[in-house]
Amino acid sequence: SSKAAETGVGGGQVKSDVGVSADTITLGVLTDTSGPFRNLGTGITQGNELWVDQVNSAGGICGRQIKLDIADSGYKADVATTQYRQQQPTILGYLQLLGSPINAALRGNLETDKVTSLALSWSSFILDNPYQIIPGTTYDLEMINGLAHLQEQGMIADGDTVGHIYIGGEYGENGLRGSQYYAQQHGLNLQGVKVASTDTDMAGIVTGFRGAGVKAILLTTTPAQTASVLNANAALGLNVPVMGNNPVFDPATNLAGPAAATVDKLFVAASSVPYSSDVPQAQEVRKAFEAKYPDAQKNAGVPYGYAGGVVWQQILEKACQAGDMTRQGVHDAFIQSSSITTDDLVASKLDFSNAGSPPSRSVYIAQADPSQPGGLRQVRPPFTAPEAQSYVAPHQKQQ
Amino acid sequence: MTTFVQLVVNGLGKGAVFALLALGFVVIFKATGVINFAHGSLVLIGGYLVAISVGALGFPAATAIGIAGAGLAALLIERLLVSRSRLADPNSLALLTIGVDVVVAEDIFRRLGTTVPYLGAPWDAHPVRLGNITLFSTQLVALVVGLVLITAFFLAFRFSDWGIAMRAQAENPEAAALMGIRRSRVTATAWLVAGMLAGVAVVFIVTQDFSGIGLSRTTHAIAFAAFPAAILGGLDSTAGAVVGGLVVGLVDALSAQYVSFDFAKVAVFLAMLVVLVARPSGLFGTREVTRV
Amino acid sequence: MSETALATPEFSAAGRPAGRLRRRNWPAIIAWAVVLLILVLLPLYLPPGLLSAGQYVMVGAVGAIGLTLVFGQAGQLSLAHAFFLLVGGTAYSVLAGETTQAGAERIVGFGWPPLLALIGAVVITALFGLAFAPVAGRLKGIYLGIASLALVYIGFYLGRALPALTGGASSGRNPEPFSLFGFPFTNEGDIALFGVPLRQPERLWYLFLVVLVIGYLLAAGAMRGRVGRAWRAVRDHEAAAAAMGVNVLRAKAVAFAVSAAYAGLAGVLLVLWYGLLKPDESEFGNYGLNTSIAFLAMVLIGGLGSIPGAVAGALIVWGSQQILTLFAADLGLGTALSGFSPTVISLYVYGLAVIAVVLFEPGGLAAIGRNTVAALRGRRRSDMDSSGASGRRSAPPGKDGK
Amino acid sequence: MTATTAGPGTGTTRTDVPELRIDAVSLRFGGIQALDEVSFTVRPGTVHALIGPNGAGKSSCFNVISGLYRPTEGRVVLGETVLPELRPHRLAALGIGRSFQNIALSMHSTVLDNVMLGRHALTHGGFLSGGFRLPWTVREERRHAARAAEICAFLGLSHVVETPVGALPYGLAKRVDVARALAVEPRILLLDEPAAGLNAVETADMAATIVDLRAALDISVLLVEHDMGLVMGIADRVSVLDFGRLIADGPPAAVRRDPEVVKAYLGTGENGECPR
Amino acid sequence: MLSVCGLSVRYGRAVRALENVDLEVGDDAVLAVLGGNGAGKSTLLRTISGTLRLHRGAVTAGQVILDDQRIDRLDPAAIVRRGAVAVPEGRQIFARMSVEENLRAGGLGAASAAVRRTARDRVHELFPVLAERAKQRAGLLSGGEQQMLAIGRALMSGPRLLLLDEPSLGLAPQLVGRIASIIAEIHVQGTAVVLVEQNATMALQVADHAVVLEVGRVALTGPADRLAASDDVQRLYLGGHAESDAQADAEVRAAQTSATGVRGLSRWAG
Ligand SMILES: Nc1ncnc2c1ncn2[C@@H]1O[C@H](COP(=O)(O)OP(=O)(O)OP(=O)(O)O)[C@@H](O)[C@H]1O
Ligand SMILES: Nc1ncnc2c1ncn2[C@@H]1O[C@H](COP(=O)(O)OP(=O)(O)OP(=O)(O)O)[C@@H](O)[C@H]1O
Ligand SMILES: [Mg+2]
Ligand SMILES: [Mg+2]
Repeated sequence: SSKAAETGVGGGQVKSDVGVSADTITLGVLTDTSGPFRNLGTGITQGNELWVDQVNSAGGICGRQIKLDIADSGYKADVATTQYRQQQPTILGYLQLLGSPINAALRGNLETDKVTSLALSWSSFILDNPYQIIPGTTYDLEMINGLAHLQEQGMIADGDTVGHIYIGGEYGENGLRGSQYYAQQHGLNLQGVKVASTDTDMAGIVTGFRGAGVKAILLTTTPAQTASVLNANAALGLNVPVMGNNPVFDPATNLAGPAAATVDKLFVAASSVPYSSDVPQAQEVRKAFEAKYPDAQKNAGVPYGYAGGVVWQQILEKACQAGDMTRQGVHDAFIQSSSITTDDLVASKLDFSNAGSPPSRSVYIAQADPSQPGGLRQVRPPFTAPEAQSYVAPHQKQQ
Repeated sequence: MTTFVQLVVNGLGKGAVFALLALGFVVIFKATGVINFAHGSLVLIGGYLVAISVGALGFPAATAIGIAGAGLAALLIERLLVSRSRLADPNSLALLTIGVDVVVAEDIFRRLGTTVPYLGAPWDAHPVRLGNITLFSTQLVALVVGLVLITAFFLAFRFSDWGIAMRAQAENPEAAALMGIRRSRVTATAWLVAGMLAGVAVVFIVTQDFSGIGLSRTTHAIAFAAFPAAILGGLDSTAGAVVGGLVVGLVDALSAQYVSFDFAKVAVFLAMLVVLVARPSGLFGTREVTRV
Repeated sequence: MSETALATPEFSAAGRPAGRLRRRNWPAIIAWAVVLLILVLLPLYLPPGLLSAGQYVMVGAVGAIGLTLVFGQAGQLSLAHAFFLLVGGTAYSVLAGETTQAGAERIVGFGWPPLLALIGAVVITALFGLAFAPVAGRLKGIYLGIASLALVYIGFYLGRALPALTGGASSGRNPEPFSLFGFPFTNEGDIALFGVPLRQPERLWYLFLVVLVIGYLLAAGAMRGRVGRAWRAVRDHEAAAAAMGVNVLRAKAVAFAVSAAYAGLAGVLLVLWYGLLKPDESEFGNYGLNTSIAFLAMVLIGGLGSIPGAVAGALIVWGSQQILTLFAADLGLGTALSGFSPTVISLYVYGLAVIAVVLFEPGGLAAIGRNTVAALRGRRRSDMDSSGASGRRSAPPGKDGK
Repeated sequence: MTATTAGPGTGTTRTDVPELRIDAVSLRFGGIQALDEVSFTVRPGTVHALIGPNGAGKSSCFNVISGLYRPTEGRVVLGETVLPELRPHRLAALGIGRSFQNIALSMHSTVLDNVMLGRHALTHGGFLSGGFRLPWTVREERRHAARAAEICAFLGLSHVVETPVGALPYGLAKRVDVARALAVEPRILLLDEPAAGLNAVETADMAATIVDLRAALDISVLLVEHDMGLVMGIADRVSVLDFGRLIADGPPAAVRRDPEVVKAYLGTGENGECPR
Repeated sequence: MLSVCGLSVRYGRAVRALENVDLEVGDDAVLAVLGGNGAGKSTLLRTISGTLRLHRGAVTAGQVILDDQRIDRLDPAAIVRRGAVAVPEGRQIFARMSVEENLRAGGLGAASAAVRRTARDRVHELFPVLAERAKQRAGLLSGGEQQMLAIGRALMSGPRLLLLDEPSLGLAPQLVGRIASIIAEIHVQGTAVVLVEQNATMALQVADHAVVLEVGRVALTGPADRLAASDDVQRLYLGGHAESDAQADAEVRAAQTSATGVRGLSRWAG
């Protein structure tokens, strides 16, 4: 069948340079399986592998088998830098490049080396680099949609006070950009509190929120911080709804022990499906995952990792069709793609052709629910709030 | 006003746990002059033991195992490593504990894998309300346990030979040996005790009310956060550990609210700097004096 | 003071004599020349990963030399190294960079020539070190260590609070690539050595090597002479040092400033290595407690106060981690998904190396090196060395008829 | 040039040696009166001994002179200059060198390195000039190293110049301390118990050394010592402290007979005490 | 009570500090150890009290036997428990602790609280200044006061064998006499003493036996009075200590050396 695939390209030779040989395409995965995001990193990487299995057993892409070059950075930028320099000469692009500090550290290199990468750092701040491609929506839009959801559900109203806890850095500041935009549109009194990723005790902040009479708490935090907020929210008798970006929730942290008791106040806005989603493709992935990794943690990283593969697949096929599997060719294919689909694993079609603008503006809303595998229950199908449509991302060319 | 009082309550509650941690540093420093960078690991070991046994044995037994285990682990570190490098000076020994810490902590993280276990606690999730003020139950218990333990240590150091032997040993090992002080016994006891203190502290750290998260890297980081507390109070003073812990807890809570959360960690260190400039050996530490 | 020193004597450690009265040591000079030659030729043969790791080690070595000076020679424990790294990196980025508008943020830059910016950055960092002197002068030992640790947190805070300088924690800023009299240390232009094209990695390698060699010689030279003696005296006995004319406070301040300058230099190299300055993620980034502790480990593993030891320590601490991750697969060290990932294993190795050094040779690599050299020179020579102590005894005072 | 030519007040061939005046100095530590209105003068070119029972305040007096302690009252005057308080490092340049009662050397450094420290105030150059080994720095270093070696030779330390001080027996280490004080090129040399830990022969040797260097360099020596043989043998003048008070001040022969001194310090020979 | 047989000690690889040293201390004897700087006196005491290893020294041959048991492999604390207590070279008081606490530390090895109490009273009686200064930081005491504290501290545990390394160091003449009488008295009460001294006159007066070490070897040994009378000892160790001759002696020597110009040191020309 591989012969057939090759001849399928108008009989012409496929051009290639780095990472593509006659029979394999090598993609890099630079993830975190030992550091602070090891749960997520592990889940995504497992999702990546499920995709590779599936593609390879179906005959590969462009007549070539997919090979992954996986490295663990431990979320350390120095380690990642050297690993990148080692991986770079043999890979076509990155199927996964996890972590904001790492994406930031490699930003320049990716551009010089023309390494197209799926950057798992959902910040619209990085969209000025055409080689860092976000497969989904960004934190600012997650927040805008999340707030819109709360308001639609009647949990907040125009003029209310809302607290937002965010981590200093592009993750948190991108989320804050979203909530600020929404607050401005709706006259919300937004109380932002910047924290560091290593802070854990949020009781003081929630105490302050209680004093300020907030109606909802927004989170762009780590799962541990989320747990602390939820606990204080209950203990201090505040009991307001909590809306978070996609990384705020991790079943291993937020469903363990007593944390489970207070978790139901938490909503998550994300462009990728929760693990337990009833989207058909998500169910397929789940099946394959539980067969291959029966003991592994179940989290939203798994379908997302798989979705990343699906995105790459369409790009590679497009490049193959164009007969140019060089890095430049693949990159061109990427930035010309305006409607990549992921069988609903990601909330909408992805449009990579609009430089600086997030590829997607839709999210799923999920609510934390200990009874669900993966801990999140999808409570709303993909939607895009009007505010999300009108929002202009930092590097977006004004329409 | 309510907010302020609530913040003070939160701060003192956290401070009690910092004090317990700081006391762990103090005990070892007093006996050996060594800063134990592996305290975080001891905390983790205690926590890990509780986590794996709490399901089968219930909280009290598991806690006992955790405390004993952390103490034992500390003892092992002392017996197998510290006591064998008798020619090393305190600086090298501090480095040794860094090495131990890296290995032990990484190993525990690896064992934990993707789980973030809670240790369970009989008092979890039962905050006490006094009007508008919430007393987090963990912090109340920590305050009581902390005060009891620390008073006990204070008395022991003050009135028993153990305290004298420790200090003599820390200051001049050779002369202490010539006084018949059994180096191995004094240091071993200190490590054992410090380990057990770590085991006690972890039960409070790994709760909803304190770290908000199960046993994890964060637990380890919190042990480091007690450094400024120990220093501020004076590294060789039990009273200093208490005061240091409470000051750190309060400064943290209040500056987070009234300046910025971002600033809180800096505030703790700034408070420490101010104290150190005024009193170079901390609030209650023995002052360095030399003459010629 | 002298009592405790006597209790654990290790009488050949820091501050070896200047060899003033010795003749040139040819074997050592030849050995150094060979090492240098190897370092010059290495980039022609190394794969990119190792090339990068090597540069990283050189950055670490420059910083470690600074720490071994202030801690080993002047006796002042500093955990502020990560902070000075940040100051150096920031100062270079600001001095060499251009003023730009990044979103809402105006990023300030002076557009100096990179060499000037590098020197400026070192000077600025030294001034920061000097500014800490009033505190450093009052404190001792671990108290000083933790007090200096405060700087790390202050730096972290300022780094986020002053995005105009640092680019902010979100995106940081890209430093101007280095260039020397118009020669760029980037991929621009085609030059080659023995047919191997010299691109950015190779050029940076040589830049770092030159900086390291200069830093090394400077430190070694200064420690051999007046300044080194004064610092060691301050370390060993402040009152005696003062009585001999050493201004103790000034010596401490200068030591702190010099060490900060080295760290600042390392900070400049570090941003050049990354191509990025980003004052973020204290816990996992380059400007946090971990980095300060790694530097501490370097100088203690190397042997406190020893300059070659500091370089070797950097190789062990920063090098082993990089190299192990690179060769994990070849060494059969497990894979990323097994839990025993190479990153984790490299941490084990780091930890165990530290333990082994303290356990078996508290004097660090420097002591091992000295013993080896002594062994190489053979028994005859070592007997001669000891004749100092025993010679006197063969002619006790009073017997030689004085 | 023998010891006898440099009697009290005589033979001050070196005009640049000023007199050192301790002027009503008092020093208190909490309840302890370490010095109580102590006044005496070290005349140029003399060996002046300061003696007294343990804890009488001798070392404290040294520490006041060398600026390590700030006197509660009174002042110390060198020639015309009132010695600056609490700026101990300036005194070396003023020509005051001192040794310490308890060895205060860098144990890990070599003898020569320790002695070279004494040259600090006489030399120049900071981190950069030293680091780049600028020609003049190297030249200066060599010149002073030669002098340090000369001083070591004078004190019989030539064979150990490259030995770390920590490996020396006590007696030799004591000499290194004296050598270092001499390396300052002092006009006034303060020696705190230089003969402690030396046996009789070594003590005599130390006495000769002191006499020699005073004669050779024409400097004043202020000496604290418990060895009466040495003190009475070489001192031109003796001041006696007891509980911080000056109880006697005069030529050795007179002081030795002073009943108060005998009672407070020398002992009466009663109670089965051994003669010395 | 104590015998040292064929003892050789090295520091590091090269420094041979003791070579084949034999000596014997009877149950209630006082042994004086004399010798020049670096003869190995302190090394001998370190070996007996077990602290040699802390100085990177090692016993290469021979043994130390206390009450029929080898002690050269024991750690210092175990040796103290057998009743041998040392005042080390350089005092080594606990400078940061108070005088009182130093004494308490000394009493940790005592058999009972009663022993401790009597010992303390005795120490206070011997050195009244230690009682006056009970609360003072030991490191702030004067040199001689520190020396008294070091001796007092060793007496606190009521030792059976007292090892003194230069106890008279830094003490005023009056006190040197007192130390001598204390040693004599302790001796009478049944404590054996090994006394390393530079003050040979004093040492030979209180000792029954004496050894002279030279370059790590026993050069002379015998009853104290016989040694005191020996020419060598007179010349090498006693020469300057009879006060009356001291002055003349020193002056003569000074004149000699200056005259021969052996000790030339010219003034520094700058
Ligand atoms: N820094 C200080 N703090 C408190 N007391 C001190 C200090 N320095 C000295 N003293 C006290 O002052 C008195 C005088 O001490 P000093 O050292 O001057 O005595 P000294 O005459 O040198 O005695 P010695 O012959 O024993 O050395 C002593 O009682 C001592 O305890
Ligand atoms: N820690 C050490 N390391 C190396 N050599 C040492 C050490 N301690 C002593 N020595 C050497 O061992 C020899 C014996 O020294 P020791 O201290 O026993 O002499 P001592 O007789 O006590 O002299 P003093 O009268 O000066 O105290 C000397 O040559 C000395 O240099
Ligand atoms: Mg004195
Ligand atoms: Mg000795």
